[in-house]
Amino acid sequence: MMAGNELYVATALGLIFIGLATVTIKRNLIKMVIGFSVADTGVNLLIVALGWFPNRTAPIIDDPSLLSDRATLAVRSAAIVDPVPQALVLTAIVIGVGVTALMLAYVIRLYATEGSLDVSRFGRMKW
Amino acid sequence: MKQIVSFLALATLAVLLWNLAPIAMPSDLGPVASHYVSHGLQENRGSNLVTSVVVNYRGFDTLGEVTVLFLSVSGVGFVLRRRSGLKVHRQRPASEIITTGARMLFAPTVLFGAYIFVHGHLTPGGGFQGGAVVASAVLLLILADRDLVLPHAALGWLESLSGFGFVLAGVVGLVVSGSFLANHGIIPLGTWNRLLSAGIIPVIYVLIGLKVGSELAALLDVMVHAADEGEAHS
Amino acid sequence: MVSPMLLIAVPLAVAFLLPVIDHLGRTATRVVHLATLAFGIVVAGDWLYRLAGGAATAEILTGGWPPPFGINLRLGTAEAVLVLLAYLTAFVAALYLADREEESNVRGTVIQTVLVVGAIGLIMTRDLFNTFVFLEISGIGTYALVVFGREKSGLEAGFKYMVLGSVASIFVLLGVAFLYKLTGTLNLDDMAGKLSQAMVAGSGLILLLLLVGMIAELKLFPLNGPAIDLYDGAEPGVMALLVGTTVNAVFYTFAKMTALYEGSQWVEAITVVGMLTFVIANLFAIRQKKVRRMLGYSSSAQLGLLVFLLPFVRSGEILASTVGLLVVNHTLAKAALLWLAGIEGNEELDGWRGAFATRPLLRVGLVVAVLAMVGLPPFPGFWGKWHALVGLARGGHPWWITILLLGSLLEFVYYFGWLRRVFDGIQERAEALRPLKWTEVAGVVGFTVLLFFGVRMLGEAWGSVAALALAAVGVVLVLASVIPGRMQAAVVLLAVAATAWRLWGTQLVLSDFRGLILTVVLFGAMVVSLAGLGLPAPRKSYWGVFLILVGSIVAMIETTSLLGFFAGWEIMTWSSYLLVSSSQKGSRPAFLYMVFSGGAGFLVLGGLMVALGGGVQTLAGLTTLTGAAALSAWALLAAGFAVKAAAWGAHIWAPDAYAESPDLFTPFLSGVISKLPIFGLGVVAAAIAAPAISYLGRAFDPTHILAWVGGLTAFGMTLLAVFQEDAKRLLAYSSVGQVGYIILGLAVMSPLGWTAALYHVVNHLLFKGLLFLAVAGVIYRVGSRQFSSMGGLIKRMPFSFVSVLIGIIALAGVPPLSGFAGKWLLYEALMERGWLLLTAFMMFSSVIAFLYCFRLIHSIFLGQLKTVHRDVREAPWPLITAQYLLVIPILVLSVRPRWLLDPLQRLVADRFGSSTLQAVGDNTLVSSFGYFNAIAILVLVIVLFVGLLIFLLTAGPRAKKVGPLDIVYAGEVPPPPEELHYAWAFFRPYQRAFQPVLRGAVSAFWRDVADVSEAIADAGRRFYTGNAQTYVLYAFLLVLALAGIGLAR
Amino acid sequence: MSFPLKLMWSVIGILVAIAYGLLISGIIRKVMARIQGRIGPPVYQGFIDLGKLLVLRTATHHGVMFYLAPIFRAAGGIGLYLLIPVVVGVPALENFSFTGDLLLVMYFMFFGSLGMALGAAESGHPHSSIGISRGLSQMTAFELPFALAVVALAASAGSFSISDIVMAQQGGILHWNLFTHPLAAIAAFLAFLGMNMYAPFNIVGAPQEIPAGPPTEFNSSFLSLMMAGRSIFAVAKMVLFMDLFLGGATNLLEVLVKTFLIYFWSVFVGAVFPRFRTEQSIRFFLGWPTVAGVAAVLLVMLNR
Repeated sequence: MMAGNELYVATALGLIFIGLATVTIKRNLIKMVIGFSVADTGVNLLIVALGWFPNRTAPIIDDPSLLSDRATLAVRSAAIVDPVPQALVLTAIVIGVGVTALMLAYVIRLYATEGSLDVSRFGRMKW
Repeated sequence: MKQIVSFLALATLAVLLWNLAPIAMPSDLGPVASHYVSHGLQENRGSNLVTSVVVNYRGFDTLGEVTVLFLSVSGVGFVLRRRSGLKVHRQRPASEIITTGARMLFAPTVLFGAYIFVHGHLTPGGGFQGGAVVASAVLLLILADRDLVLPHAALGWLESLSGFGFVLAGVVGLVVSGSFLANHGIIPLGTWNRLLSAGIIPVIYVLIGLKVGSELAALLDVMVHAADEGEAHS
Repeated sequence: MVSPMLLIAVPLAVAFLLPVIDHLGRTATRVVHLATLAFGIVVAGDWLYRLAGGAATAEILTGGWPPPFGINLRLGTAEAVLVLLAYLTAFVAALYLADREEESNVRGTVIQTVLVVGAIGLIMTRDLFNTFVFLEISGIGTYALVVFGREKSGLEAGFKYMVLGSVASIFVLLGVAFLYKLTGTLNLDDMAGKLSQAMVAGSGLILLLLLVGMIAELKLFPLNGPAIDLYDGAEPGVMALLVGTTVNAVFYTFAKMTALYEGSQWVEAITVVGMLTFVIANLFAIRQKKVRRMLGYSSSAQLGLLVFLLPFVRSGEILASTVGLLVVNHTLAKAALLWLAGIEGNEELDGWRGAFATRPLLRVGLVVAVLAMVGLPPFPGFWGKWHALVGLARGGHPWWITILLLGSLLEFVYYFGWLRRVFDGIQERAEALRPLKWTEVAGVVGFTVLLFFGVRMLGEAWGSVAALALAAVGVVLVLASVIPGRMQAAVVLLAVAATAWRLWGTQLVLSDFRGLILTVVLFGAMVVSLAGLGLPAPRKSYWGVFLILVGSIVAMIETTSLLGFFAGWEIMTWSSYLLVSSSQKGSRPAFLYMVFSGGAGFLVLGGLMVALGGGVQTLAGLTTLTGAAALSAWALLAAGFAVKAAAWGAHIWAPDAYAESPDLFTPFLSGVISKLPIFGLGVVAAAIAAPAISYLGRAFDPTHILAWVGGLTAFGMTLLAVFQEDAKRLLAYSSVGQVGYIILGLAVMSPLGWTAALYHVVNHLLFKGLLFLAVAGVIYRVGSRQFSSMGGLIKRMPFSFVSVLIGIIALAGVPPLSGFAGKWLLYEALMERGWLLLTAFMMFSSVIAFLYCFRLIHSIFLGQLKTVHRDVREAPWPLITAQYLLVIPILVLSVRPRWLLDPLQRLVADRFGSSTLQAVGDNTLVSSFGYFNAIAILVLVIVLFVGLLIFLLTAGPRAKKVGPLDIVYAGEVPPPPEELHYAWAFFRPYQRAFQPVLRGAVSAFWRDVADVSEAIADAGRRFYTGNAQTYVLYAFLLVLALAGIGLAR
Repeated sequence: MSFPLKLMWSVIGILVAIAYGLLISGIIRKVMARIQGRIGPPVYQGFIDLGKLLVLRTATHHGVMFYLAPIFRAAGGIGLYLLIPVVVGVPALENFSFTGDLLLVMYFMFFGSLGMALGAAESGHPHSSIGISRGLSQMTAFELPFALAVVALAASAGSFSISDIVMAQQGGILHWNLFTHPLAAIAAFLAFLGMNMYAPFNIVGAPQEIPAGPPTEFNSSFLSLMMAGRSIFAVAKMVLFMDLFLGGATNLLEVLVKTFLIYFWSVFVGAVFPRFRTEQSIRFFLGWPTVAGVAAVLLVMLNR
């Protein structure tokens, strides 16, 4: 049982690294897209990790024991993890989905125009 | 050569980022977060604090989020509006098992998705998750039968109206309590942990669920038919 | 009033509904779309109006909670301006794209709408994560829209852009998340407050991630590759839309973020990256052969400039409004240019030769937009740049100013290189063009008109009614191109005459420097426009622009503020550039003229900035400068004016500009425009000369440099003039040489020297104007400028001959005409100053002038008359009249030089005290060195002349006139006149003798400068390999580099 | 002295000067002939030519400028003579030197040549044009050393006034600029060779090449006027050099001697050297004479 969340951070960084490495090194467009979603996942994991606290429950108040004061419905702040990063992640994920979808659409069309998925084939405009 | 440089650069970058780990370590809740924790339930009556943050406190983000999805779906449609130059060899039709399984699973999956976004303010999940599940049901059908033609008109209406509804809800808030997407005095907040509580939040989340579901379905449809002959239908 | 929230909510709702609305048909979609945008324009405009009227900034809450708990938005003046701009651009862009939407579909419209929403969200939101969301909306919108129309290239560019954009957004997202972790809030203002104490080890890295992400989003060097491809590959109309919406929004977002960088180690990084982008992008642009790619580089450069300024805005050295001016200027001008590029449709720069020849309106639009882009007055960009520079000067950043001006000069090079091609070969592009819909043109016209709001500031800066009136009439004339040229000339004549009438006695007094120059200008303008009654105008807009030119000069002379002066100076520059370019082969020389004038302008600007840094505001205040400041200001100003005067070393632009400019304009260019640098030297530079010169003490006197530059100019240009085969080129070199004498005279810095110089200013206007007009008449009749194709015209054009005769005698300085007094004064002054060698040197070069004087009159009027010219007519009467308007004052000056010298003496006296020049009796001028009596000489000559004439007529037989071919020819029948006329290579032996000094080292030097910079640009732009992965790699390397530098601190 | 009287004296002066000019040119031709082993024309040949030309019956001209050319020429010569004080201190012989200083004189020198060039050019004869081209070229060339010399003298005398320059040289031969400013003298006297246009600088007339050069087309009375003009022009130049370098003169005899010496200098050189080509002559003047002149000026500057 780890006190901090090095594990998550390390994993997240690892995912980001793998993703971006794929993006910059693999020449296949599809793989580049995959790389991006891997990296996105890494970022999302990192964000959640930022809001994570050891032995606290999710920010869903389904039993009164979590409340410090029933009248004002105030929640014991030590009881739950930070809800904000989770909200942010939700948004980030959806955005990631959107971008990935668009990228795939691009790949489809690029393949249609060039008949190839090699990124180096798409460098006509330069200098 | 370039690959090596990229690799080294990235490695260095990763090492560099590792310096941020200490910052990432658990500390006390920030001022905003602790406000949500201590007042969230009272202010929104939504048992799922994440949902109150997503739909109310940071509802504007969520509107943007929906917009992003909508935009990317339109974008995909726009990018794929031309069908020229793609030749996809037809694969043989899906097997009996898949078709039957898909038909069997479709209704329960849709129901499950609906459940998720209807209970978004009480239980984990919400509009997006629910919508995604619903869309996955559609995906099942498509897997079973590639030539399946979805009811585009209906999806379109659903998409548009649910999105419009979201904005409308926001504007209602603006009119009623002077703040966009406000959750006061529109629908009574009710008591927490009940299905009918948290004011307008569930309404919005249902709309989101419908929108996400229909949009993702449309997205799948466009992508699957990217290679079909003829102009895309708008 | 309407809640600003609706600026976002309404278009969003519409965007959601559009797919449904589309079922009612495309028209419905389009109407709703435009209606929404119109709604936005109205609301935003209303808000801007209120805010400008002092209404409180609108703070908008969402979710019903105050910040930091809920996301809040803000609508202040800056936001309102940008929002309005976004809606305007979107509206016009929608019109522009309307006719291409057939091949698009409703989704295109949806995306356009959402793009606007994204931009406005970015502009208004005060929440960091919300910013990220809108960044993504704008990004995705862009990715989706760039495939509009031109699919293949759009796809490639879009993909690269998307790849880099996604990496950027990863960086931004990481940055945002960690910032939340650090400060526990996402509200920008809240965070900016908390950040300073929340800073812990390594938190600099977080800001760096955010910074690099934003650099990519902002398209700054080195991450601007994909963006430039985008301009290259995507539909111009779409790019115009983006410029007005997303680009501005992202910039403003970054401007808001700078609050977070307060006091961090990245502030310098922002400054450096910005300026680097500005210079490098402009440098690479000069080698672009594709129009839209060039525009891409230009946009990147402009963004760089804006970002560069941000830190100074935070530190309060520069006002936000200054940056605002630049933003608005760039948006309007760049969008207009992009639409024009779309309408013209030609990708290659060389394909633009003679573009819009048959569409004057669009051509005017193009010119205006370019002038605005390079930051010339009266357009907003000029005021923005000026105030920015002033801020930098006050803040004491001379080096930033230097680099900024260098970058701007590069901008001149490629933008006017573009115009050069457009003005080139106006004839070629006569073939039928596709008919244009009004919707396509609306944007260009609308935005160029909007650019004119800078005129208000011009009015404030000048405060000269006469000048503004003249310029206004000019603008009217430009637009009213239907009026025939000669009638326009008449209008110009009246306008100038009216101005002269109004200023008569008040400003038009010779005993005051301004008055003197003003007289010169108005007199010159009147003469030229009078001549214009006789010659066809070279271009429809010619006379309008000419009036603008006159107006700007008048303003320049009348104004008291440095700003007013420089504004006038720059307008003078571009209007004269347009006039030079308006002739057949004028485009190339005009380009050179503009580039050198631009350089001169920037030198002058630098000088003024030194002064402004010293807290000087007005021309009068210049005298308060002292010490090193005075010296550097003086040096810069003197250098600038010298370049503009085509002094030796920077003279290469002049001959072609003079020779190729329209015959109607050359007299003005030589007689008046070339005197304005003298005005500058006399009023602006001289004001600080005293402290500047004394600064180095006895060690070195900087006026020596000026003097020798003047001397070399006089000598070198005179010598070159001797060998010209083209009448106008000969006069061109001669003019520059004469200006050399004037510079020399001023450099003497003594009352006598100045008297000499100013006397020469007037005299040169008279005789050189006379010569150019006479030659113009000849060229008009003969149809050639080559000496070899003239000759013997004295028989056909006696009046022109007399003008030229008087002109050259005055020019050569041979007694008894007015020229001699000028030479005499100059030599006396030089001797007084003790510059003996220069004196002899000048005597030498003024004798060389005889050679070309004789060449001129001989090759044109004397010798054998060509058979084809047997019946050419005398020049048109307005021309002759104009010439004799100039002859009269020459004769008057010859009789009584004192009528000019006395006021000049008074003028000079109040700067230097009275000169050593006295008048003994009535007519004898006495200086410390010598004396001469104009009238006595005249009488002597006349008496001798008449006496001998009588002798010749009485004594000896009555001479009988014989034909031109009736010559001593060894009893042979002489060949036809074409072969007898000795005109080609008239001074061949002389040329051989001077061969060693005629190698043209100077032009070689400038050619090298051009080649080297182009080579650098060519090598440099290979940096943009066009490979998406390389661009991503650059992003990583940038992070590492900056981290290496920044975290080391 | 009263104006009419002065006028009379100057008219006499002019006539005498013309006569002297003709005479001296006659002498030169004689000397040259002897050097080349010919008998040569009589000394008074100049007068004969002048008379003959004056009484010729026919004359042709090519137009206004052509007609005026000789007048320019003569006016230039006479005017120049009148602007130079022959004997400083003797009002009768100071002519109209009050009209202007050395600068005026220097510029007036060109008056005649330029005017004449215009006329000659109108004749439309290529030889005239070529001659003019050469003449002007050479003129500018020798102007440089001459100007340098003049500047040196004027600077040291502190004045451009010829009389002042003469006055500055009074008090014995050694006070002459010829000896006080040897370098300037060298420059000026070399330039003088060019002014006189004898060999090796006789490229303008250049017999064997362009028969008579500029005056090719001129005849009868035109030519006579030109001759007169040229001879007085020559005299005026000699007087100028006398004033500048030989300390002026106190009486007419001195004038005669000094001017003759000055003139003989160019004859002497002309007798020895063959003709230059135009560019050679130009390069010559821009060479050592110029160097000498610059040196002279620098010396003066140092002595300040």
